[in-house]
Amino acid sequence: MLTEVVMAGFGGQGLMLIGKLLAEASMDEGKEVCWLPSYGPEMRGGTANCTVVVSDNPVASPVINKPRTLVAMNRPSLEKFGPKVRSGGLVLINSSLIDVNTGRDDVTEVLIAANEEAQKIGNDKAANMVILGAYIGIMEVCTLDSVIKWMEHQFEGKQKIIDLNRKALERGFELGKAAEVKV
Amino acid sequence: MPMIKVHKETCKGCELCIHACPQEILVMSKVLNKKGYFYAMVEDPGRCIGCAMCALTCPDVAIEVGVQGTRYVLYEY
Amino acid sequence: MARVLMKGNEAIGEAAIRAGCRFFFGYPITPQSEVPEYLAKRFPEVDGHFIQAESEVAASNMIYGAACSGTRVLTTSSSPGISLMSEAISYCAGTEVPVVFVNIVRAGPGLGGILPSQGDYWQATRGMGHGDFRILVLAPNCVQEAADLIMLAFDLADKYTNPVMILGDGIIGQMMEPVEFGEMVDPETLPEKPWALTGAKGREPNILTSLFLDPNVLEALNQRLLAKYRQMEAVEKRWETYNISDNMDLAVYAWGTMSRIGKTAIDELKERGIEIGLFRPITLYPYPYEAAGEVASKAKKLISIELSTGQMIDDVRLAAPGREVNFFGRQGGIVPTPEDVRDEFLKLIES
Amino acid sequence: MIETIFSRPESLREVSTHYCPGCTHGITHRLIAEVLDELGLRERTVGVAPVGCAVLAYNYFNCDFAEAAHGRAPAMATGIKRCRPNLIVFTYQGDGDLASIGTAEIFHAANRGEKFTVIFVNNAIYGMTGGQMAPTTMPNQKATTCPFGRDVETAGYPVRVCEVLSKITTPSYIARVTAAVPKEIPRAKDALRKAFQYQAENRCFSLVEFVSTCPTNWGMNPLKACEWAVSDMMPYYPLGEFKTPDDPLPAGLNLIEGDE
Repeated sequence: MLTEVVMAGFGGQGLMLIGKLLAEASMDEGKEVCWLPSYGPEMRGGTANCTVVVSDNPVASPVINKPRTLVAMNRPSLEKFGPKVRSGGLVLINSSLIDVNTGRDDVTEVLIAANEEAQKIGNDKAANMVILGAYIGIMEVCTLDSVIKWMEHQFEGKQKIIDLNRKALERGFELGKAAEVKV
Repeated sequence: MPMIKVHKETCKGCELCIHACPQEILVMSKVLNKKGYFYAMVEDPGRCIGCAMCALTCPDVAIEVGVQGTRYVLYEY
Repeated sequence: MARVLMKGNEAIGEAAIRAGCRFFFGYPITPQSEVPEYLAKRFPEVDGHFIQAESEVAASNMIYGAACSGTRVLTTSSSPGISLMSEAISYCAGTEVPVVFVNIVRAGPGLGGILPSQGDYWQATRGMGHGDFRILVLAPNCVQEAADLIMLAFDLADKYTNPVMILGDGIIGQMMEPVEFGEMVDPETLPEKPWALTGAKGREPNILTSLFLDPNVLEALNQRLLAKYRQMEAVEKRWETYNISDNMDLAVYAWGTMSRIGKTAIDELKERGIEIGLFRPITLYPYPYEAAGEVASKAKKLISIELSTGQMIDDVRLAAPGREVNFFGRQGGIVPTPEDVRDEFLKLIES
Repeated sequence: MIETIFSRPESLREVSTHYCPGCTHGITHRLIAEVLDELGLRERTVGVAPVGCAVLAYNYFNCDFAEAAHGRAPAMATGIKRCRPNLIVFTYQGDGDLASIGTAEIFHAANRGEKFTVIFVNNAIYGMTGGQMAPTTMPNQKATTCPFGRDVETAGYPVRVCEVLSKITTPSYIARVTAAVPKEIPRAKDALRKAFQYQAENRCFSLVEFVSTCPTNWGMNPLKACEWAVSDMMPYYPLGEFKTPDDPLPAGLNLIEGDE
């Protein structure tokens, strides 16, 4: 098993965090993982993205030009990374903020209204958890339980946030399963 | 009686002690030491008051001061 | 201890603590600032001491002083900062005190950029300050190895009373990977350093200096240092090979991050029946020339891939005299993708 | 029975220095050594030598010593003192070392309140390299790199280290003394004693500046040099205590209360 994902959006959407949770949960289940952020001026204000590689074997290159999967949380991210996804790959689009698609017919696109779903649960800020849940639901890189465990670890002592994020992850997971996509 | 001793081989002949001595009892030698300097000598030991000003100003710790009985202290050191 | 997911920079900080280091003097610079940030937070838990210096010049001289006092001490920086530290590195080498420096290299020259680079290879292995000296240079290619090499670096620094440098790049510093740390070393249990400045109680004063005005005394120091470097060359060479076989189409030479990009390209071409082996020096000084040369003898063609305009290639040429050594690299902070590297390999093999 | 009331202190080695005849470095060395003896600190003292005339100071003191890079003695001392807080650490620096190349290091060591002692020897010239202009060279004073005298239009005015450092908020002990005037020598020793005492009590950073002479590079005999220091330097570099750790902090500081 080898999965690469680029998680991209604007700064503050929590992309780095969900990438880290994916890596931690997968590590916990015995996988080899690597998380690489974009860093530097890019971090300030503009877009933020990270690449996560999950594999059964030691991760060779941490630099991924053509990821198998993409999580795009805003339009500039989709435009930047959409064309790079490998043929046959998956693109997860936050349809709350993005009203276009990749325009490609060789990748599978799944639309998740992450912000709206998060608002329904109680807070727009949990949109990142919704889309992470959906990603796990589709890709089955690791179990939802592991992700929840590491999310709880991340927000230790902040019960309100934990509760909100758990709901968001579970809702996203449902949506991912319901999409019935095989990649 | 106070007494000062100049280590002539340690002396570099700077003459600072000569000017520091309130009793003006130090003079320079007429011969060189092994380093090639004229060195300070006590000309009139009987007039030493043991104030140690010569030793205080000596950059080379070439002067030792000993006292037996009375001495005069010019500055608390 | 279980594996934890950590940034390379943080793992470097934690590994230093495990190695018994309780003092860090440093100055922020991208992309290594997580090291001082991590230690500033973590040190109070282990009775450690962090100081943000006024400059890299000061930081490195604080390290120099700390090393003279006989304690394990660390500083980290990135290229422009390391240039400023080169003053103290030379003094540490001349005074023969153990220090560990980390350079998370960024692209240069000058202020350059903040993205990953391997452009400080020459500086680290050839020109890390004025005077006639060498420092041990260790180059990790993953977070686990960065942690392991930090622990090793402290031991080597003490063993040779010499500066040791960990040479990484922005990716090694910023990337998160699982890491498992070695046993915690209690600084109290480290061997005594009788030469250290601890107060001359009941012994003759210790004097630590790199000033030797008598040319004969200085030459004797140079010769003693040389003997030390020969000893390092004899026993401290470390390297890794990957997919080596007797009749390879190509042998790839790479260090640090580039070796991993090379591996992915090698794996891909292996599926197409093309045999490529990889040689990765872990010690950049002393460079494992013999092992590198042996790999060269099994390959039709040779290439060095680097995040520079070609620096390690000089050592590959020394390892394989008479052989043509090809080169592929990107600069300015651009990291070639495995596809770029693969295409370069193919082009070379087919030419 | 003759009682020796003045002889070589234990903290000073039985060797002849390389300093020129009449150079006040020798007096300064001796005063430090006497203070270390009197306070019983020799066996836990580490000195840090500068680059400059005092580069070989470690050959003269009978205690552990390190040799710093030019201007970096305060950084090196920071490293030593922070690693071994029980040591008594002092740096010995000249005007080029401290007030030119090492300005950042001394300023920030003082500002951090490093608990070590700095001996600053100001003789208004670069002695070891042969009489070039120092940051403390007097206006119109000739030196080999200002052969027509220091031009304040292009070289600025001499740096007054005590005045500058005493403006730092962090509590410290800052004093200027001289060994060029016999009756001032006891006062110089008092200042050194205080400086080391404050350090031993772990109270504050301390710096004692010595207005010193350089007969060789000033081109004067030692006595004349002492007179010149008095007539030409001291009006601009007045002696005295500039700051003590007991001075009140400036108004307007909102100190955050600790939660002890």
